[in-house]
Amino acid sequence: MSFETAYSGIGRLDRLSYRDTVIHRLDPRAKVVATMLFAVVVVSFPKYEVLSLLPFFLFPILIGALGDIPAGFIARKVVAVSPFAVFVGIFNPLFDPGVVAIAPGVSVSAGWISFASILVKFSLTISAALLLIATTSFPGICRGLRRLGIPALFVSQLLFLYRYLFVLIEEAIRVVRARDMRAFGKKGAGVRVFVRIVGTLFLRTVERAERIYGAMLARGFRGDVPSMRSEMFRPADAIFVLAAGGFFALCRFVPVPQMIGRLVGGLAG
Amino acid sequence: MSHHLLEFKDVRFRYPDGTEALKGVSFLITHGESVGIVGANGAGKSTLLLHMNGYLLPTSGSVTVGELPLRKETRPEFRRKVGVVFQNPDDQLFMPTVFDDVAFGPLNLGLPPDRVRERVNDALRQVGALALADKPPHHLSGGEKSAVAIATVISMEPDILVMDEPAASLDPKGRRSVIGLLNSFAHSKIVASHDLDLILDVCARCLVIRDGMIVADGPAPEILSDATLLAENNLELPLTLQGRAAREGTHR
Amino acid sequence: MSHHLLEFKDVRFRYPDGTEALKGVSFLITHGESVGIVGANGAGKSTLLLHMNGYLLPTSGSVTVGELPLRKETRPEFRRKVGVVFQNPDDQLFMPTVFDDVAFGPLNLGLPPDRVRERVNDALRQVGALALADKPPHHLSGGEKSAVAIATVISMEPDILVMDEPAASLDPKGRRSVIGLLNSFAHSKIVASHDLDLILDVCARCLVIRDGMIVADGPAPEILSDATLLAENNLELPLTLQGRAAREGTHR
Amino acid sequence: MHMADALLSPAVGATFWAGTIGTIGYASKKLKEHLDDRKIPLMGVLGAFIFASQMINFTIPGTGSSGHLGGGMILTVLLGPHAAFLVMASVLTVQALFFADGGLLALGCNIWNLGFYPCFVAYPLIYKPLAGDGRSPRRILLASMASGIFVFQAGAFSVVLETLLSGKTALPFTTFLLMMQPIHLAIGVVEGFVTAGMIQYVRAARPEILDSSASSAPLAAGISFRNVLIGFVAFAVVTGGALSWFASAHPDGLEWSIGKVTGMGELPEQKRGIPAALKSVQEKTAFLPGYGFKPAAGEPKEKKQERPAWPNVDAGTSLSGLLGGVLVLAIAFGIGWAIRAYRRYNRPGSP
Ligand SMILES: Nc1ncnc2c1ncn2[C@@H]1O[C@H](COP(=O)(O)OP(=O)(O)OP(=O)(O)O)[C@@H](O)[C@H]1O
Ligand SMILES: Nc1ncnc2c1ncn2[C@@H]1O[C@H](COP(=O)(O)OP(=O)(O)OP(=O)(O)O)[C@@H](O)[C@H]1O
Ligand SMILES: [Mg+2]
Ligand SMILES: [Mg+2]
Repeated sequence: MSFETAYSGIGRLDRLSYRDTVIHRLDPRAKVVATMLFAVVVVSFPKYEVLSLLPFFLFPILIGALGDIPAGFIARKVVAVSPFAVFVGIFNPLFDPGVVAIAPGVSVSAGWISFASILVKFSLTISAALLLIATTSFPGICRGLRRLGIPALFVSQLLFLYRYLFVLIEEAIRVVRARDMRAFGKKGAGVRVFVRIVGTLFLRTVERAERIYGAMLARGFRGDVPSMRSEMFRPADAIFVLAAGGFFALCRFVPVPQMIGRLVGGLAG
Repeated sequence: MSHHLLEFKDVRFRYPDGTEALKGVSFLITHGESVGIVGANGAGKSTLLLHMNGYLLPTSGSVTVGELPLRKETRPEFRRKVGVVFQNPDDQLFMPTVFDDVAFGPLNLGLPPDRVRERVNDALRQVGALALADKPPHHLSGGEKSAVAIATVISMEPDILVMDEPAASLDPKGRRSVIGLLNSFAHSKIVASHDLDLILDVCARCLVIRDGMIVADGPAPEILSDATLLAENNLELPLTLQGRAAREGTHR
Repeated sequence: MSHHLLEFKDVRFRYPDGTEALKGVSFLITHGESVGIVGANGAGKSTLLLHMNGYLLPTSGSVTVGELPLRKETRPEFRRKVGVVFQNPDDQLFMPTVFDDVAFGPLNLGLPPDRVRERVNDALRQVGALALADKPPHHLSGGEKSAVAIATVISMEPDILVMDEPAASLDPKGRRSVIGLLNSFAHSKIVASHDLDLILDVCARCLVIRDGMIVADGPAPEILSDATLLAENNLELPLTLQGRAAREGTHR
Repeated sequence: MHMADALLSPAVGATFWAGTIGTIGYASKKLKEHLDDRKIPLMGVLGAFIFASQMINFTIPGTGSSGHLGGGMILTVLLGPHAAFLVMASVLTVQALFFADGGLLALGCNIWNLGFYPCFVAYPLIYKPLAGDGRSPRRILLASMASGIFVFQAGAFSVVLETLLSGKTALPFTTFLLMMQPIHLAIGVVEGFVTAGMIQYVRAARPEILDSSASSAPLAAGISFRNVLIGFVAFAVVTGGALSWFASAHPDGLEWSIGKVTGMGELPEQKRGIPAALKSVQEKTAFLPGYGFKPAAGEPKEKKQERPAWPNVDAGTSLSGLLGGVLVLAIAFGIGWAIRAYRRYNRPGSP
């Protein structure tokens, strides 16, 4: 059942990506570039940096809010995929015991700080990636990639993959369902039966590909998957990229939280 | 006899993506009944059937067979009592030969080899496919595949047989033989289908489901001749009841 | 008008594995005819249809549309004249959005963008699916998928429309709307199906194929009311012709 | 074992992106030269198949835990290396977007780790020689096992390498390696077994599928790609060598350095002087590609001194920073909340 849950997650993301909001309407290229830039800038912070990363949360929050994407859904997905990063990061407190003062009288080991840094970076980059797909239809992203110079062949079959992802996953789910119904938790779910099932599924997939190829030929296919979409990169898209880039640069080179803290501290004192 | 009762009480089900596919479904099916389930595409028929052997668990409400409530732990027992045959036989036949496929369930039930053999032979005989035992499933015709898919479930000797769209893409003779097969199965049976003529041939009682709710429940001949009710549910009179003359007039 | 003629002359076809699926098929379909093709599972219907746009080439014999003989080199032109809609709309809709899918054919024909757009809109309007243009096919219901699959072929403005099992797994209303759609298409059309009632609603002429050979060819109402002929071919009278009373007597 | 953005430095991410994009370009070009049209839908649909097969869990004998198919090897055997690489790249792209496995920056690494080794190393150098003409079940099993094990070992090693080169973890090289490699040995064995099973299944049912894939990947394509291969192997050996030298030269590597640097007494000195100046320059340019390799390649000490702002500030500044951080977060979430509230207000009735 867990794979069905994972699957429903993709289905939901996919459905979100066909909404119509300010963010959804931006050119896919603009969003791809901004998200990539975001990841690079966030990751470029050194190992022990935590505070200066916090302003970056504004980016996913804005995208999520303007794109009308349920925050809880994204948060749950971020948590769901975190194990590897957490696994690697959790060793930092163990191997990095140096002590750092974070407030008068309060100190923690440096490892905890670098671990916190990994977690913050992880939340930022993963939520940004999820929001990219939640606010940009996959075909849109592919068109964006194509225009950014990724080879047509690669992009065409990426689109085929997307198109048949849902069809084949549902097929697989039906087969698993039929197996589990008669397996009674016994060896029915073992490797040998698995190989047979996957083998059968594979042959059905190949046969389906043959039928699809037939359908393509029937409509004049001669080796190139044509496209007539030619969205313009509008001023709004350029402004989006520039604003995002400016914001990232600002937060990268100016320690915003520290300044605000000092300012507020100054006002208070 | 109470062990053949199947009861749904206010069953609701929401798919993880938020789709509410069942919105409070209640009914009771008693021993030996044959019940048809009809409704538009997406009405919730398949979702309902998936609850019958615990593949899906209700979000709220309860499902019971006899005295056994459906819960995570009771699913294996549930599956022994309720056998479900899904729509596409290709999804169900995954073992190298027909024999292996029909033996898969009984073996997993932990039966001894000769009991398994017996069950397989009985099940295949019942669907008239004994001669196919050694063939690989992908070499069968559509009708043969359907028959074998039914045998894989019969071999577990369920008390209740549940089928989703049992005759799709069969030629009329194959369809007719599935109808014969269903009529020869003496226990309770539940059939979901768009083929209202098949329902009329096989089932005495009929539930109409719309948008996750049961909107009608009664004797099949009565329900399936109520043109207004059917039209409200994207259905129409069974073709055998329409007759040709009437159609000619309205549709040509 | 001769360019709408479709002629098969003693067509034989053998699959690479040795199965002889067509064993000498000949017929002539003239302009504006609507022809049903019926027969048992595995009789060769789909194989026959795959010859109509050159997906398969006859092992021997000839296929011609108008003056154009089907050969390896003439296939692109052939495909422009004959549009085939396959059985499973999921295999037919392979592009990421409905619009792209319907535009695929016209773009391959080399039409300029605004002509393409025009054709796509016309085709989608004709099947009543204009509102779906920007949706991905996997978000469509079964009936919507069937309609769009038909639009993908109509947008190429073929002279002859060929369909394999156009209404399978649709609910009765969806099936009825496919029938309406087919009846509104003015050119020649060829439909293979097990749904004999649909054939009777849509086609004036009917071919019966058995074991790779045409065993009957005539007016649909005549062929489809010949109970003996049908029974020999794993078929039976269309349900609307059977009527319920008759069935009750024989089968219950 | 997907690499994650948060563990990467921009330099390492960019390097693997470059390698991956280069290989995608190369594979596309090669494929176009003798492409059978039929393969375009086949590739896409097989990519979807990999996902579908991953939805099917199975019980690994003896352990009770469940595994699933990785798919790199089976694709390579069925499609040939160039097509298989593109399919794996697509699979991982979809995974990065829809499943958020790793993130965008790490995608380059992930495509490399899971796509490059099966397609361009294991297949030509291990699978083909061992499997021969592919008719002996025993040889197929051997070839699949060996390739499966190699592919996962190489992939796991790359993850370790990428993580350590990025310098975000304090895990010592050997410890990390000792954790990663054995786990992936088990995964590799299972993958090899499943791959062999599938190949035999396909061979029995539709032998022509295997034959056509073998013939449509002619050896002519292999010659130039062997050069590429040698380049990449050299790259891996050099970086790997440098790294293990670094690890052995400082057995307790990062712990030692961090313990030393974070000693409170030394902090004030570090704030001034050349190292501090260097460090500030480095920080400012840190997101530029190329910076990460310098310390890793030959100046491990520089790496240690890439001390961030944190330990350098005194507790008082730190407190105001913390306060500022909380405020910044509050503002960000407040803005998000306000936008949502505004939306809800303007669209009553909608959820
Ligand atoms: N795995 C799933 N995840 C989310 N929603 C689903 C899933 N399966 C079905 N649904 C939705 O649940 C509703 C009921 O679907 P179901 O398959 O039960 O209908 P059905 O009556 O069997 O239709 P059909 O006649 O087409 O087989 C539909 O709205 C469908 O889109
Ligand atoms: N790719 C193939 N290779 C070998 N034999 C095939 C292939 N496809 C079909 N056949 C065989 O050719 C014969 C005709 O098959 P075809 O699919 O044309 O039948 P059909 O009339 O369309 O059946 P159905 O009603 O089940 O769709 C059958 O015996 C079938 O097993
Ligand atoms: Mg259903
Ligand atoms: Mg057919």
